[in-house]
Amino acid sequence: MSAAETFTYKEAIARALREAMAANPKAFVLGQDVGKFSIGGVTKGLIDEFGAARVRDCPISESAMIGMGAGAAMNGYTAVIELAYADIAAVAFSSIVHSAAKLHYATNGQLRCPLVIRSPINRFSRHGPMGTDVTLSWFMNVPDLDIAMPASPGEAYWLLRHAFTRPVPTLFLEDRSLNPLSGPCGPRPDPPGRARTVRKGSDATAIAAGRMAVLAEKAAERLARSERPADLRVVSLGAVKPLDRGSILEAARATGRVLIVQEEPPLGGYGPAIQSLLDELPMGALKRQPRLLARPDTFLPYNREENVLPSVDSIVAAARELLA
Amino acid sequence: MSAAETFTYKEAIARALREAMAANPKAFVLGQDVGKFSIGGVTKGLIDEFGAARVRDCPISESAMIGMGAGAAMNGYTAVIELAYADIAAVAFSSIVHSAAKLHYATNGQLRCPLVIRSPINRFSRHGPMGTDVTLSWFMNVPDLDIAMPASPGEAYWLLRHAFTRPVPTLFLEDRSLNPLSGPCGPRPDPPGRARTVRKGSDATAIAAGRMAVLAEKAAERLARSERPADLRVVSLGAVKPLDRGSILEAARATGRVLIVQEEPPLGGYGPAIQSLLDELPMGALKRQPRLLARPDTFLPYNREENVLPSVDSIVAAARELLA
Amino acid sequence: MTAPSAQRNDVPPGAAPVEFLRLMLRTRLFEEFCMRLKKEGAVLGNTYPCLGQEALGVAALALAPGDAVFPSYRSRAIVFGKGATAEQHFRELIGAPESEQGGREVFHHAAFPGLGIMPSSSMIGGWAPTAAGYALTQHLERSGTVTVCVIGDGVLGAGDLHEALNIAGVWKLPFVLMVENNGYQVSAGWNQVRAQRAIAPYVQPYGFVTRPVDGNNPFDVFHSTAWARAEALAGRPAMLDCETYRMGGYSSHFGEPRTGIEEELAAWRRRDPVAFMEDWLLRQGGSSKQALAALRAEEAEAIASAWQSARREADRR
Amino acid sequence: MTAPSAQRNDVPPGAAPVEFLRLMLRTRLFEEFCMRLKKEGAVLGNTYPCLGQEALGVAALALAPGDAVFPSYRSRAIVFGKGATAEQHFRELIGAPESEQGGREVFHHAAFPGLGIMPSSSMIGGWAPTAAGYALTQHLERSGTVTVCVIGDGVLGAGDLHEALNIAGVWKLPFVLMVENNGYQVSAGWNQVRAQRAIAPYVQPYGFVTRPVDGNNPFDVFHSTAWARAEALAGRPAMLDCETYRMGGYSSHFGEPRTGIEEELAAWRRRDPVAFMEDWLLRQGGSSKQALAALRAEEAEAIASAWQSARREADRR
Ligand SMILES: Cc1ncc(C[n+]2csc(CCOP(=O)(O)OP(=O)(O)O)c2C)c(N)n1
Ligand SMILES: Cc1ncc(C[n+]2csc(CCOP(=O)(O)OP(=O)(O)O)c2C)c(N)n1
Ligand SMILES: [Mg+2]
Ligand SMILES: [Mg+2]
Repeated sequence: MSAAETFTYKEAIARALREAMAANPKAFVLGQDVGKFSIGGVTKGLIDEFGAARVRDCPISESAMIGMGAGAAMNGYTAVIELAYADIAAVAFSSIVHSAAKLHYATNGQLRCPLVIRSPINRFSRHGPMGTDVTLSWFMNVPDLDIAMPASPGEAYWLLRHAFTRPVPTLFLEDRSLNPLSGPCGPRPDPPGRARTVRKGSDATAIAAGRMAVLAEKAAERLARSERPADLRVVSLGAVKPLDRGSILEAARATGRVLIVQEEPPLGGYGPAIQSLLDELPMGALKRQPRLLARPDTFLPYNREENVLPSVDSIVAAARELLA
Repeated sequence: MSAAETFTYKEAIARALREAMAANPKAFVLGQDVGKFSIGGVTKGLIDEFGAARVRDCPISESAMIGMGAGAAMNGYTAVIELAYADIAAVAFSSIVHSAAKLHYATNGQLRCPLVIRSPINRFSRHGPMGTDVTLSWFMNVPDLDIAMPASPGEAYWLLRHAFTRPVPTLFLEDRSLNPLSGPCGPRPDPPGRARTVRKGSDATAIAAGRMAVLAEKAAERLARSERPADLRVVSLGAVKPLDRGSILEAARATGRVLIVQEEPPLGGYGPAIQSLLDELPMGALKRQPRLLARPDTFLPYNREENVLPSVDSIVAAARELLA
Repeated sequence: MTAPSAQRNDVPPGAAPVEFLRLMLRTRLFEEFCMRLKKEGAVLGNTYPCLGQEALGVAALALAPGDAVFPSYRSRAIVFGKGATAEQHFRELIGAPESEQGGREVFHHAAFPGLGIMPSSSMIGGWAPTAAGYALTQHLERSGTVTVCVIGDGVLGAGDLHEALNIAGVWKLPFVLMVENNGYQVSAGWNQVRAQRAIAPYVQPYGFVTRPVDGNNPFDVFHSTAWARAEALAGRPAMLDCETYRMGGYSSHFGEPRTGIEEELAAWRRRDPVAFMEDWLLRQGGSSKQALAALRAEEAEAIASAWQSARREADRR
Repeated sequence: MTAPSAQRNDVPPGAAPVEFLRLMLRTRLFEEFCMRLKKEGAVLGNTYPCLGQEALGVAALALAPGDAVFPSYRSRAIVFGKGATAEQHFRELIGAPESEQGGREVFHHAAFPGLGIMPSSSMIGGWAPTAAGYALTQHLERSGTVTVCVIGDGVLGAGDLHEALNIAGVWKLPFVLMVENNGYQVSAGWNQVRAQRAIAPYVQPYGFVTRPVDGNNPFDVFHSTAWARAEALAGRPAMLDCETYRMGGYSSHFGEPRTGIEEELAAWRRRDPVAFMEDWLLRQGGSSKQALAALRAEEAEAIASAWQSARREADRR
């Protein structure tokens, strides 16, 4: 893969998956409609290349599918489970948290569990309160569960490759609304899972993951071009867990002002976790209290979810307040 | 119930449940071993008083049990589901979040869902990483889901009574290790769900829920009696959701220093949520950044979980740091 | 235990076959109308057409007003049968704030409690426990009413279904499980997701009486539902295994996921329930081509104007 | 499809009946030892005695070393049968940092992967999917080995079990489900939690072959396991419905939850598998009272010294 070559977000995920399966004969895919008819398109062609034994269409049994992934891990296999959409992780919550995430810990490291749970965020698909949410905060405080929420093809590619190397499962929150995004995958980040400064800036730092990082970058550009130009640094987490404490603290110290943007309500997720982290800074290290821009404490409606979600406008406004 | 009369924590829960069922003929109990053999003791006698139709022993089907509670709510009933222990909410996560919590919202208020999920925290029962945890943070960012985590007989009694009046479900995280605690139930708090100042103090405020609030009070007493006496205010949340923002901000302003104590890891739960809330205070309103004392980002072991949990000692030490 | 093979094709006393056709036609025309709207971009929401499965809606005509129905997302016919109107549906599809769900929930999960139409769930299987819970309250009240839970055959894979059926069986709830057994789960044929096509063998051990139903025959659907209702009220939860076929796509937001279905599709087209009912009315119902054409025009007109007024209402904002 | 009734009482070729007794005795004495330790406060952990169910452990003797077992929390016998020692168990019970689980997991979920003993789960039903996943890898590797998933009969209520069985059946995995069918779920008799006592009817539709087993007869357990293993390897997932009885309490941390069991308990005591095996060895095995007493003393001694050395190891810290 040449550094110049560009991919869409979706192509990057598909490529990482394909390459991981080619590299590891013990990697396999479970999901509904992941075979001949690749419903999300990410698994397209995998069944032809790797065969029906390693690309398996399943009944509507996500709890068992993820539990089976944990059981397969006990014999050295890596299962990639594709959920129809992120909200569905709810029916497999026990398998994710108890069966998969606790395996390495409870067996005192005797068994590893490099499981990959692809949970596509379905926002803007008009699937209503049970079919369009982000669901990251359900898992934010679960130890030994990596969470990836890529904002670019490069983040998606490298975080997915990285997931196959871990002793613990990864919840991979890809965002279908970002599928058309295009860019290079770039070199392997070192360390893998490091937060990415997508835009330099010295007045304040915006920290976000996934689609919110994309909007934050747009907001930063608009601020830079505005009459009263401001210079917003943008940090894209990519890996939400483990949280890259170092990069966050560094950006916070450097700019003295921090805005965190997330699509979920404000009582959980990476937002409050980062505010909690920033409270570890010495008194006066920040010029202002960190600010969290989140959606109100409500579910996502079928119609007009955009009305309750952060937007480029609301990010710009929040940044202005923070800079005032 | 005379204000003087005292009850144990467990008696207070049992009494609230009994009175609620007596007051509401459409209230009923689902659980395993809740009938003749009342495994936790809380439901003892209910089957004799209200009959087997309203106190129903169930198969090991928590997801269905809670889903059934939501369905019963659609016809005006209030189900009280007793889980064997809090960790088991994982197998019913979808029923709790999708079927129960979203019912009132998704039907635009056409249907109410006053469901009570009794989730006893089993810590110190030697049931290991899947059988002794607190599990509050799984639900902290779920809208329209009340969370109660009582620290005293009074909190337990009134919060349980309150749950029956709500249009949304309540996750009732009672703590079995507090069962022997004894005290009066006192008058109905107004508004219900208000945080409780269990100890006055002006140097700093400790905020916690459940067992951690009990430990915080002990720590405050020890600090008061120490050579370098300090005056720690202790706020017991009782109701973690909806969060009593007013009482928290008031105590924070009054003392200028805030210590939050929770048993779960530091990346979720009420701790970071309260730190996030405190960031809304104007610059300088606090003398120090809020401090979160939480267990490390790990699961609870079968043996010696006390080693990773906050203790009176560690609360005292954290308070000292905060006061330094 | 399976039902005695009862008469399945005679006209049920008190039922008007022309109303069977009206319900099926309304459903057919509504689904086609919604597909057009989606194609034209006139609506953003997705629909899950029940083309070919319209006869299942006749079950509603064998129910009492107090009976509750928990539909699947492909149960338009039974929802119409319980009394929801095309205009109500369009308002939900548009997501109007004035709609019963206030634009918060997808239209195929819309609840109309006053009509006994209860919410479904986006979590496949999730509405089986809620339906069983509703049936429990009917049982506690000895209300003489039943709950009908409608599921697709893909739901057999979901643990929630089994948990709910086991409890409904042990507690002998007034619960009727109606399976839209169309043999597919999106792209997967039934044999990729379960060991046998029939659902009855899975459900009988839970203590259910079961009956195989020709899901494309409105008479069989009507009689079987009446039977199931009586059984359920007598303390024998019942299950109707309705064999049918999805004559249209899986949903309005992507194309046909099934492959190699040309022959079976053609075979099932010959069993189109709407055509069957029209044919029956002509041959045995004493109806005429003109009358049927008029009925069709009437329903088409009603749907078109329902859309217009729902649209107007929304535009007023 | 059910198994042909095979011989169930003859001595299996290559098996030494005295080893059946040794395994059962070891289990019985270990369970009693643990109950004493708990009573005396010598350990904090709880145990879930399998008193009366010891014959089920003989299944391990019909398995190959490469076969994996996912035990229930009441499967001490099969875990011993797979080669875990009393000392290993005591170290887990104490929660010693030197133990394989490092004191992190309860002893009845301890994993000894090298012995083919895989972790159970505190979530009832949770280990059925993990076991099926392990069986999938054996299937992919054509390893010629099987996975045995052991569950109590109360697990029938858990959705995870049904999801896992349906998949194992469709994919024809080398999977053996062994049910410790003791008729109770803590205080609830089987008829409070399911419509019928037998588990086979629930499992057959998933594509499993099934066989009723006298769970108190070690010969039947051995033969049935050998049969199930062969079936599973031939692409027919198998289920053994082992009828047995819990002759002791539910767990060491609270008293007997069952009421009115005096008569059935007495009846089952007459079928005590340990007594049965001792009797068999005396009558048909050419053994002597002295030999059996010596065996019992040997096992008792071994357990006592295992406890001593585990205790000493812990005290050294
Ligand atoms: C728990 C869960 N898993 C997956 C999905 C995605 N999904 C929606 S419908 C469906 C297929 C359902 O098939 P079936 O029940 O046969 O209904 P049909 O479309 O044939 O009418 C799937 C997999 C979901 N909504 N919920
Ligand atoms: C999901 C879940 N629900 C409830 C429990 C509490 N619990 C532990 S064991 C048990 C009974 C199991 O009965 P059975 O499977 O028959 O095993 P037995 O005790 O009879 O050997 C229950 C209800 C649990 N551990 N997990
Ligand atoms: Mg189908
Ligand atoms: Mg049992």
